[in-house]
Parts: sequence; C-alpha cells; structure tokens
Amino acid sequence: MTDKQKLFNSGILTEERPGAVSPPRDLWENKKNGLVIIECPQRIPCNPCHTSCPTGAVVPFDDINDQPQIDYSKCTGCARCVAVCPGLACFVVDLTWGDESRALMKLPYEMLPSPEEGRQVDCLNREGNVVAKGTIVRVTEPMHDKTKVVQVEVPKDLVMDIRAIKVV
Amino acid sequence: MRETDVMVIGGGPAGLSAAAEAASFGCDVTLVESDLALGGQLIKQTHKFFGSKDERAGTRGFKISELLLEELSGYGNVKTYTNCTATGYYPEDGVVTCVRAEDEYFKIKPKKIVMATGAQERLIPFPNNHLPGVYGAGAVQTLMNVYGVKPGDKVLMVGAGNIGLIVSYQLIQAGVQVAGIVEAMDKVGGYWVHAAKVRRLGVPIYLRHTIVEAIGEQYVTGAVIQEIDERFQPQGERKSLDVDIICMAVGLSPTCELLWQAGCEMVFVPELCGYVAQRDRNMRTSHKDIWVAGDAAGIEEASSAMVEGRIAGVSTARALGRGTHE
Amino acid sequence: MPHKSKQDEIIICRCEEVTLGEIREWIEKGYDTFDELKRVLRVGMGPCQGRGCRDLVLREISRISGMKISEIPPGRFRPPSKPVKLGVLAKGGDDE
Amino acid sequence: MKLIEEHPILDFKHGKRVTFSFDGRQLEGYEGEPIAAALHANGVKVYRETPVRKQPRGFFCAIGKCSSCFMVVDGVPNVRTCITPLKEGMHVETQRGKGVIPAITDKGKR
Repeated sequence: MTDKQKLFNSGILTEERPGAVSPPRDLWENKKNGLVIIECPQRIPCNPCHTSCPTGAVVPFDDINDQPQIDYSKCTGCARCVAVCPGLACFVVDLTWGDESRALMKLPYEMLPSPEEGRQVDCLNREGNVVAKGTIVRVTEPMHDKTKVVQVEVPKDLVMDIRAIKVV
Repeated sequence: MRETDVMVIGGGPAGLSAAAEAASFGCDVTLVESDLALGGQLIKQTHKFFGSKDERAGTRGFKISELLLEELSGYGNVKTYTNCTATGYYPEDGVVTCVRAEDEYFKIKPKKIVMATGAQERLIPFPNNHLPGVYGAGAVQTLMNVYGVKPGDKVLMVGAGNIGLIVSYQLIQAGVQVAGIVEAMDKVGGYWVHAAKVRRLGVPIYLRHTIVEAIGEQYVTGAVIQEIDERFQPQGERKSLDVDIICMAVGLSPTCELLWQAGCEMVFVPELCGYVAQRDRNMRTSHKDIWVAGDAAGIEEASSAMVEGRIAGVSTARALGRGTHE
Repeated sequence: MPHKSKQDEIIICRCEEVTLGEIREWIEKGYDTFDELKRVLRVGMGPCQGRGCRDLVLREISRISGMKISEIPPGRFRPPSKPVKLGVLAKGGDDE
Repeated sequence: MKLIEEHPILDFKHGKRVTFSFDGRQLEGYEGEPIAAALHANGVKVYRETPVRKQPRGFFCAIGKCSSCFMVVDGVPNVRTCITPLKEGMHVETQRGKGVIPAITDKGKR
C-alpha cells in the first residue's frame, strides 16, 4: 500500500477522487459570495446536501448512494449544505474576498470555545496541523441546530489545505 | 395476570417505532425498557444522521428520539414502563416475567411480542481489559451525552468503525482529548467523512494497530498499542499512551436471550454480527407470536432499526386482525 | 509454556473471573462447546449470563478446534436473564 | 465534580441536587440519574472487588447488561448502579465479593 493510500484510508484526501469536487477556476475567481467544495469520496446513503440546496446547484441523485455533483452555474455560496451535511464534507470558498492575498472560507463548526466575530483562529489542514492564522468575519447558524458556519478570512493560497479551525 | 395485545420489549428506535405503529392500528401496547429513559441509543447521539429526508437525515439522533416519543404520546393505548427488565419468556404458557426497579416483579401475558432488545458491546481480550476505565463506547456516550459527566481526560479509542469515529468526535465536543484511534484493518471501517472529521482535528488513526495492554492497578492509567501483521499478531515497537480511558468500539452483538428462551429458530449470520432469529420479511420469527426488530435482529443502524420496528408493528397488528387504519 | 504469561491471565468472563489461560487449557482437553466449558469453569454462569464472554469463548473454541463459529453449539439460555432477588420472586408476581 | 459545564450541542437539565453516602463519605449527585454516573462525576471509578481475584471492576456497558457495576445499595448487593436512579440519602457501598443477600423484609416494598 502506498503512503497516499494509507493516508486516504485513514480519512485524509490525498488526490483528486471521484466525489471530491472543486469549482472551475475561472468562474470561481469572479464569483462573489463563493462556491462550494465537496469532499465526499465514498458512496454512502445520504443526500441532505441535495435536499437542502435552495437553488438546485447540488443536482438530484439517481441513487441515494450517489456522490454529490454540482452545477456551478447555480451555486450561490449560501452554505446551507455546509450546515446540514452530517459528514461535514462541504465548504464554501470566496476568492473575491479582500485583497489579492486573502480569501474567505465558510467552514462548519460544532466545537467549543464559541466562535466570535473578530477573533483569531488557528487554521487546520486535513491532518489537523496548524497551517495559518485566520480571523473570524461572521458566524451564522443556518439550520438553527447549533451547527455553526464560521466565515474566516484566510491566506488565499491555502484554501485547498484549510479544512477546520480551532478557536483559541 | 396482566394482559396486552402487543408487548414491545425494548424502548429504543426499533421498539418505539413498533409500539407507535401497533398503537396506530388500535392495539393495546405495553412497552418495557430496562433503562431509566426511553429512546435507547438515540438519546446519546449528538451527530446528524445520514440517509434521506424520510429517514430524518440531517437531524441529530437525540432529536429523532424526541420526535418518536412525541408520536407515541399521541396514543392513549400505550403503556410504557422504564427501569423495567423483561427477565424471562416461558414458552409453555407464553408468559413474560418482568422486574421493575429491583423489587417489583410482575408477569404479563401478551398476545404478540416484538423483541427489540438491542445489542451489547463486544470486548477483545488484552491484559487488564477488566480494569475500570475500559469502557464500551455506548457507556462513554451515556456518561457524557446523557448525564453530562466527563468520562475522563484523555482517551484511546479502539476501533475505527462508525461508532469509534463518531464517539471520538463527541469526546472532543465534550472537552476530552482523544490520544488516538487504533484500527486492526488497513482502512477505517466507518464512513470516510467521519474519519476526515476527526483527522482534521488532529486525532491520529493508527491503521493495522491494536491495543496490547491496559496499564493500571485499580483503574486505567495508560495503554500500550502495537502494529499487527497480516495474521493480526502484534509486531514491532510498542507505543505507550498516557490515557485514563480506553473506549471499546469493536462491535456489538445482538441481545437475543429471550429469543433463545422462546425457542425461536436461531441462525449464525456473520454480517449481522452473531446469532439472530430466523425471520420473514415482516420481521416475524419462527415463533408465530414473536417478532424481532432493530439490533436484536442483527446489527445495523438506527435508521434501519426504525424501519424494522415499523414493519414489525404493522405486522403484529395485522396478525391481530387490525391491519387497516379506520 | 512453563510459566503463566500475561495473555493467560486475561479475564474472559468478567462475572466468574475465568481467564483465557483456563479456557484454552480446557478446550485443549476437548471441552469444545460453550456448555461443557460452563460446567467445568462456570464461564457464562454469572449474573450477565454470558453476554460479555460468549463471543470470546466461541472465537477461542473456533481458533483451537478449527471449527467454524456457526458450527459450535452456543449453549442454552435460561430465564432469568438478569439476577432477581429471591425475595422478590417469593412475593411472586402481581395481583393486579 | 467532573461535569461538562458547557457543550456545543447539548444543554444538560440536571435534577435536584441530593446527598448520598459512598463507603461512609458524603457525596453529591443529581436525583434520578444513575448512581454510577453520580459516582463517576465524583471521580469514583471502582465499584466492586471480585470474589476470587480481588480485582477492581467499574462501569462498562452502562445499559444494565454486563454486571460490571454491581454495588451494595441500601444494604442490597448486586444492584446494577448504571441503571438505578440516585435518591437522597442513599447508602452506596463498594461490593466486596458476592455480597450478602439481606433477610427478606418488607423494607424494599414500594
């Protein structure tokens, strides 16, 4: 077994996999409010990302085990899927945020301490290593069920690495 | 002697669903639950369920339990007893004996029975596995998610199936550090997304590793883990972890004593994690008055337990000639 | 093995305190069903009625004898499946 | 006490605070919650000592199925403390060995 496979087998996305979807770069660069990234590389019986999507951007599933497919022309970056996904596998990235070097990520958060606007956070990669500091811009609770969607300003070149935050 | 149309043994997702369904057809239902609260394992589940909307996907387990109890409270023909264990089934006269708390004993003669007795935690053999601090994953969930008690400060999780992964995440939510998860196989057994959730919080998952020893005199003060080879034999360097809880998530076995006592035909099905009652598509066992549902019918998930409970509930009502809603 | 190893001391039946070493010893003597081991070792006769140890014992029988787990008789189950105080039984059922 | 003060998802609604004794010590817990949970919150992990090997046993399954958490409660041995609710003034004792069954009286009747 290769090291990449080992990592993947323990829950770390190691390369392009079916079900790991990210937006086309040209559309993404100019899309205000951001577009969704989904990391759901396994067929499992689950579809709340589709049923909760208000614009139909998460296209209907033929089979409940299907992995989500995105019609990026319809995604508005609303982050409802981020809040509803039981596997916390959806993230929104807004590349139009701030200056050249910054971007805004909308990440699911179900931990303590409570996230507050303006607070500094550690940005964690898929292995839980701190890769940058970020600043909380806004906190919402789209489903009113205690799963928060935390909007964090992060270094733009790390949007494909950062997958969690730690409020410190 | 007490009598009832349908007796449901076990008040978890399967039992509550069966009771609601049978009651909806006008059957008089008696449900007994050994725990202090109804809801079974659902009341400990803080994570959101997978599945589709009909199966309440995206809803947390404990909320689903609240919804089931609300549904059940709408029926006047359901009696529930908590802290009440069904201790025996006597095939000669079809009587079930129950003990409520520790000192009230009663007999009941139901026309039909749904056995929704759930499952119990498995253990694996390793030195000192009897020490306090070696707990089943369900027990850890009970402490922290039902009673708000911190099970310990630092945990070793044994098993990276869905339960091990989900409970690790819940431990972090409760403010407990997870030192690592050991998994004997070369990949996580649970959903990949559950593994990703704990990995990105910095929890290591040691694949092809097992616990080889618990350390402690009166209770756990540490654990030793080691890599295993293809024949599951420990090899190489032993790694000591400074933990005060060892959480076992190595699988469940269906709880079937009453089914055995009743003389139901039992079959060994490895996929369902042990001996289970032979049953038809309506969840009826080889005994004409006994149905089975949920983990007692084979280890699956709460979502399937609820479906099986509904099927069993409808089927008992039918067998009593009440198969249609008026 | 000349001396008892840590493995031999592992508790399999938490109620009756039966160890892995004892179970292996009796299986090797030919006691290869759950009920036979129960008679000689009291394994599974404690208050939990084998809920915790039955799987482990069957697995051990299977490992040593080469039989599939499904081929090993899993033993008899008798009520009560939880300890009941004799006084409660003596008061006998309800009069409702 | 080892209680979870704050939780990101759950709100704990504890019952009335009551006092009980454990091996002569006065401890506090919440009425109606399992005795074992109250002990654990007080840092007590050993609930009984086995008859033969004198080994400690504690919590294990928490659903009344495994017998690991047996204790002597108000004089009665082999009580499954994981599913027995705590009451004000209860006398909880570490069970040593199999425990002595008390004489049959009507004391336990409700």
